[in-house]
Amino acid sequence: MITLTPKKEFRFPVIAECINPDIFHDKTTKEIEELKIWEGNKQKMLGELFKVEENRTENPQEREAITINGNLNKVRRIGAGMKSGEIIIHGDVGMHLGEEMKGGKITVHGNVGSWAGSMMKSGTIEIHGNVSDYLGAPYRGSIEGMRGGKIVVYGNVGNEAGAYMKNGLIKIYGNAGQFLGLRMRDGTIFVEKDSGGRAGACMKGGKIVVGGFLESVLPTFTIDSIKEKVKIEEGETIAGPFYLFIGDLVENGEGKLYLSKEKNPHLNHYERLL
Amino acid sequence: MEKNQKLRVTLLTGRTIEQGVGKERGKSSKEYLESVSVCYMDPEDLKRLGIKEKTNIMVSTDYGSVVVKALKSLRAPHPSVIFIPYGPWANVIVNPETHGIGMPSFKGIPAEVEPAPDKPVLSLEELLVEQFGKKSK
Amino acid sequence: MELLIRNGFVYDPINGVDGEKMDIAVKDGKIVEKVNERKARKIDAFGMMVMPGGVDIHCHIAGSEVNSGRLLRPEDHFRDFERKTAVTRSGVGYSIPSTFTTGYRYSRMGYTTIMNPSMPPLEAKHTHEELSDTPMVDKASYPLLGDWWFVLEYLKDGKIEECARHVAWIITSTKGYAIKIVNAGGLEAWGFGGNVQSLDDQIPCFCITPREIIRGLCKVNRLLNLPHTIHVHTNNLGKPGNYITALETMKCIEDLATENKPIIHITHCQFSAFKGGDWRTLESGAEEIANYVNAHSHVTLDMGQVIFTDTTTMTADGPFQYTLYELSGNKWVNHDVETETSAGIVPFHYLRKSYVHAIQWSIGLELALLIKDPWKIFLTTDHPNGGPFTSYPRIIAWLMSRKAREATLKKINPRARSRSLLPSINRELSFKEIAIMTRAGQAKALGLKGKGHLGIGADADIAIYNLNPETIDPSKKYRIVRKAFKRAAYTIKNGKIVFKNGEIVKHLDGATMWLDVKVSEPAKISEDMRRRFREYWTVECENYPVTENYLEISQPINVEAKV
Amino acid sequence: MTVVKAVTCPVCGSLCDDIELTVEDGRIVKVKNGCALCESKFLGYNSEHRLLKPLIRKKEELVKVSWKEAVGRAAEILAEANYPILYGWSSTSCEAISLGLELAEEVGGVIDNTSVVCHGPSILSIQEVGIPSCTLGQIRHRADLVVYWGSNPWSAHPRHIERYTAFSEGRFERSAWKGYLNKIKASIVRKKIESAIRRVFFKGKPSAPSNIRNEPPSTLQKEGRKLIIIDVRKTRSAEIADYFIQVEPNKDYELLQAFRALIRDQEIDVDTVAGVPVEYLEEVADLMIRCDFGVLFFGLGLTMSSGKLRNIDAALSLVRDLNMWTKFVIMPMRGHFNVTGANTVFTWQTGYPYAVDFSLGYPQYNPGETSVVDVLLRKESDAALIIASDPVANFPKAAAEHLVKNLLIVIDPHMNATAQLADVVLPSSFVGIEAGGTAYRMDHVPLPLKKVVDPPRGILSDEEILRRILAEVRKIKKRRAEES
Repeated sequence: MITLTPKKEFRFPVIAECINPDIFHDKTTKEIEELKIWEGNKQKMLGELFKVEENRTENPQEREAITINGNLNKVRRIGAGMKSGEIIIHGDVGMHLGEEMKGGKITVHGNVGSWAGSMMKSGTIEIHGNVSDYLGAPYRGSIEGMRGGKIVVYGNVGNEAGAYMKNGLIKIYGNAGQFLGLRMRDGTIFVEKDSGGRAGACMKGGKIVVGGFLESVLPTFTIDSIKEKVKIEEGETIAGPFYLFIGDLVENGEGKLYLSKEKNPHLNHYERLL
Repeated sequence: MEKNQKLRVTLLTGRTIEQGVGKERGKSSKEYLESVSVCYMDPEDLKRLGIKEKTNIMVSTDYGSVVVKALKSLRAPHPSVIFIPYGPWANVIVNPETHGIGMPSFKGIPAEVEPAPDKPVLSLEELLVEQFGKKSK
Repeated sequence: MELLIRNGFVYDPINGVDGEKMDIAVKDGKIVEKVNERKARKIDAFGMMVMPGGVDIHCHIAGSEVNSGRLLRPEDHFRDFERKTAVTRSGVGYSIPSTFTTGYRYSRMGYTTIMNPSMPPLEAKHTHEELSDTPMVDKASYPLLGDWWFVLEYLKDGKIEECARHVAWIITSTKGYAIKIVNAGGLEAWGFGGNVQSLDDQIPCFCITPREIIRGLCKVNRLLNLPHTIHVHTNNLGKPGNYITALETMKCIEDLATENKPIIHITHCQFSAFKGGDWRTLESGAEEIANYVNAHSHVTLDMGQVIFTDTTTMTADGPFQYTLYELSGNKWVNHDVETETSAGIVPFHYLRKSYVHAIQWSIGLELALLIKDPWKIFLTTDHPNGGPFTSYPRIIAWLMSRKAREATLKKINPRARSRSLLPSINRELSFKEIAIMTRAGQAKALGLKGKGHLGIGADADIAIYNLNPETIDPSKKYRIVRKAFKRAAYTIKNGKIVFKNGEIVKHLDGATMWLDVKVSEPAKISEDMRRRFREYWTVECENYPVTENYLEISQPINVEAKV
Repeated sequence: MTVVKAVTCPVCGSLCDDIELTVEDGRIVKVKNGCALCESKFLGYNSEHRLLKPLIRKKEELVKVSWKEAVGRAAEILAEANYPILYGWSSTSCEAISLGLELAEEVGGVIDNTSVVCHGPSILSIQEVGIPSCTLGQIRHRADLVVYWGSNPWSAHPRHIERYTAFSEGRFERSAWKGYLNKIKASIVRKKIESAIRRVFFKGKPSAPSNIRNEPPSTLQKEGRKLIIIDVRKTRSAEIADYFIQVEPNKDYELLQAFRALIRDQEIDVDTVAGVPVEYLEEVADLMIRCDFGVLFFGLGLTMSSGKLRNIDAALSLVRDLNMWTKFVIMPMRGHFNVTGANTVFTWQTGYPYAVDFSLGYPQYNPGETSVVDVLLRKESDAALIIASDPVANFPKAAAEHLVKNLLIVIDPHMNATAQLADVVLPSSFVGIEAGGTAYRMDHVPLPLKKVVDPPRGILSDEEILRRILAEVRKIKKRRAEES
């Protein structure tokens, strides 16, 4: 197991896509220390910015794991593109965590910057803290959203979580910002608490479940029915009742938006249409 | 009419022709500074605050407070919507959050207005000192 | 500076040199008879191929539509970037590279002259600003004139000479090189969301037909004595059945031809060679077009080859681009330009497994192989419409090797494969023919005297490829051919080595060529013209022309008109 | 006395190029054809706030120094920075912007232009949806339906309506100016009658005018050009419109999406959207479908209010969808005279229109990450060059706070809030008055900027200042490379 500890409080952005189990794999501590990393506009070696320690272990799974302790909120692109292995972070971490991830697992005990799990294809990201905007969303101009894998957030998330999602699962046990599941096509997003406005805007398919309050439903969604329960994933079903809205009409969408009936009494005027 | 000492409003910021004209004269010009340290309000809202036009008011948001001069809006009615032209005064109280898109929130910010007849509208220099302190290296 | 390239196999079709081993001497940026052997810098080209620098007759590399494409597609370039080096600027690539990167990547392939085919006159300054920032190559641009109100009005009234004078004025004012016609009349109709369907449709509000525009401008081109022909993007481009329109377009000016000289260039012909009633029944019209072209000498074409990749389509053909948006559902940019033209942009992914795309791929190659005379058809992708210019080496491989074609044929949509004419074509082009299709023929069609050949006095724009024609069999070793054309051993521009060992070694600004068309009675900026200016455009006539300071290196070419 | 014709006005994105200036003894004394903003600039630019000497901060005070010293200090700051920002660019020439990009690349900095705080969100949405647009002349010739949404041209682009849209004369559409005059006359008469009635019958206060529940007037069905304004408050522009729709603050997105549904004839479950009855919206949607050529101009009212880029996303989608039925185009109302040029030059050199980060030696772009406000809010930069902009006056306090902690270089003709807090101040000439160049109109039409008069003695152009800094930075880097 490799443990990394920042040697200082970073002031400039640190671009660290080299922190990736696939890259660390089969490298000696010295080789890891020599990996290229950027701090601001200067290229450095990983060892200049992080203390690298190797804890020998025979357990092959543990051997592949990278643990990072400390404040990494300036450190971007950790685990980007990773295919296997595990990263465990104790502390806050910067943008693009696990971007284009294809496998493995990242666990963060702290808050995470924007574009976590952006364009993710497979694997798991578990965040015990809050996440900024664009969780699992694609890069600017791209429609390649999350295609698979699972993101679990125990805190709150910012705007546009799950934008352009094509498959996979995002579970948020806190609140979500605006435009949750924007333009999603398939997959599932579950928010246990409240959602900001415009949830499901322009969605074409997929499922959004909000267990808490949603200020208003977009006028381009129509009420379909009231459901007693809704399935989140294999083996997990949440009890309702839920208002089920279908939309977004403007995209001729057939996305499903489930909203807790109990937490959204202001929507009961829709019931007259049922 | 009941007179509230505090009024909950929505703050908009934006361009005015006066601010535009002033800006071209120079950002230290009197025209510019006078055109941006004001707040346009619905006359009914002024009444609700119990103040006359040209009284100083304090506008507060989650991000700060600033004293500006209240002016009667010529384009009423727009109850509970106030307007401050772009400039150093407005920026004390706008929402810096960009939500990952690079752009702070300059319009539609929840705010509170209260009369502040005894507090002065600061000059640009005073405002800069108040907000940023003296520049020293 | 003197330079001597020794012992290379030289391909210089214009001067009748076909792979002979000889030396090429260079002095002060020109090819010369000989240089001082002791003083000159020497390149040992033994076992390599020496050709004139590549010439591209049609590639969208600069100007408002190209740049809108760049702006539209961060996702196209964020993974393909070029770092700054000691001599080069940084940039981004893939289908619409930034300007510096465009220049470097052309240079890497041994190209030295490129033609930007679509310049809205009102926005010509923009095109020239970008061209000036495109290093390593000489370049020129064609103003879009087929829907310009002045042209429509003069031609409607039969005032050919008056029309010619104004065309001369606008070519010179916009620092342009040739008359570009895109979907004649269709773009004006697109102003209100319409289009034209045939050469004889009336253009709304202007009482004139596409046929009259094409014929009129063809006559104008002759009157003005321009070095290139009219450069035509046909009506109905991209629609099933449009090979008929392409044939009619070529036929409609047949009677104007003299001396067996080309008078029309049909560009990216692949997109105009669709047979069939709809997309489902689409098939190749390449054979019909090739038959016509083989029997006539007034036409040149370029391929507009499709590559299976993600790219960005961009043309001045607004209605066509809208159709493409409807077909693909991809993001869409439209940009109509007052009194002149329009433009559209849609990202597009050509898929091997798509029937239509595979047919398109086949059509481009069929055209190039079925047209017998390589001086009549040139290698292009209509960059970036069929694919980025960086894929030219793959096309060279397909043209030179039946085996290469078969390798791709195996992977394409089976129905398209069964309809493709390619399995029946055995022709494999020689290096000489490739040299014609990628430089000599293009330069000749463009009327560029100093380009596309290595004769005495020619510009010393030279490409050296690491290929030995005596030992390589391109038919079998097409991968090696592809690799060699992808990265020249040396690229020499203006007599200076600019690219070698896989790196740009010198950043060099190329010239912008433009026509200074002299007419006996130039169109004057009269009060009447001023008035029309105010009515037609939203800028003052003083601010309309492109002044020479917009050209990093200005290279005017004098043209004596016959009017 | 000389008269200079066809001058391009360096104020707003309309870039009117028909200005006539009278110059006497090297001073502009008269402005013809310009609006109030234009006149104010040409007549008032050379005010007492003009900077006339380079300044450097020494012991808290800004003191006058030579150009050599000031440029040397600026170059040193940039060459030594680990993450510098170079910001502004929208009020200078494309030629200067081009040099700025070269400088940013050389020093490995983040270069950003003011679109980040105006139409940045519009660009982000264009990158997702595209944009059906055109040049302004196309609108002048053809548009019979003109909509301004969240934009107040009367104040921000005063000649826009008369030069390019509702009140301009085109080949296929005439100006609506006469109709407007008649309407004004009628409204004056109506107001007189109303006030007389009030005086006679009520003697009380006037009843509240009913703008918010403003029904579409029958004149909306008339032939010829129609002007619709949609905004959260009744601006001056709204007063000249054929129809004004007042939208609840922060509800533009809902209204736009509702229009998208209505033009497809889809039923909506609710009766009002954003405070406007759906039946009124249906009428407007109908008008949009039936027009021959429609245009939607949008301003910061859309980009800055809740939803930001998604408001634009919806507007672009609405207009794109309308092209199924008719010709419809859309255009952002760009503010600074060359903000479009800044986007344009940035894009052709780097592939990206703003917020470009060169710290890794190649262009990277991701607004929210590489945009200047975010860099400042995260307190990541250590030096800043500000040109032709005043971020201390324009940025939210939290961003400006970190900016003034940076080593700060300002290039500007005037003393402004940012310059007051700078470490190096480099006085420049006014582009488009004292220096030439190129600017791009909001519709991407490039226009030449003229040098009409000489700058004050010893004042350099933005271009020249940047060229000198760049040369100095290269010298420093070369020296450093030789030392190591």
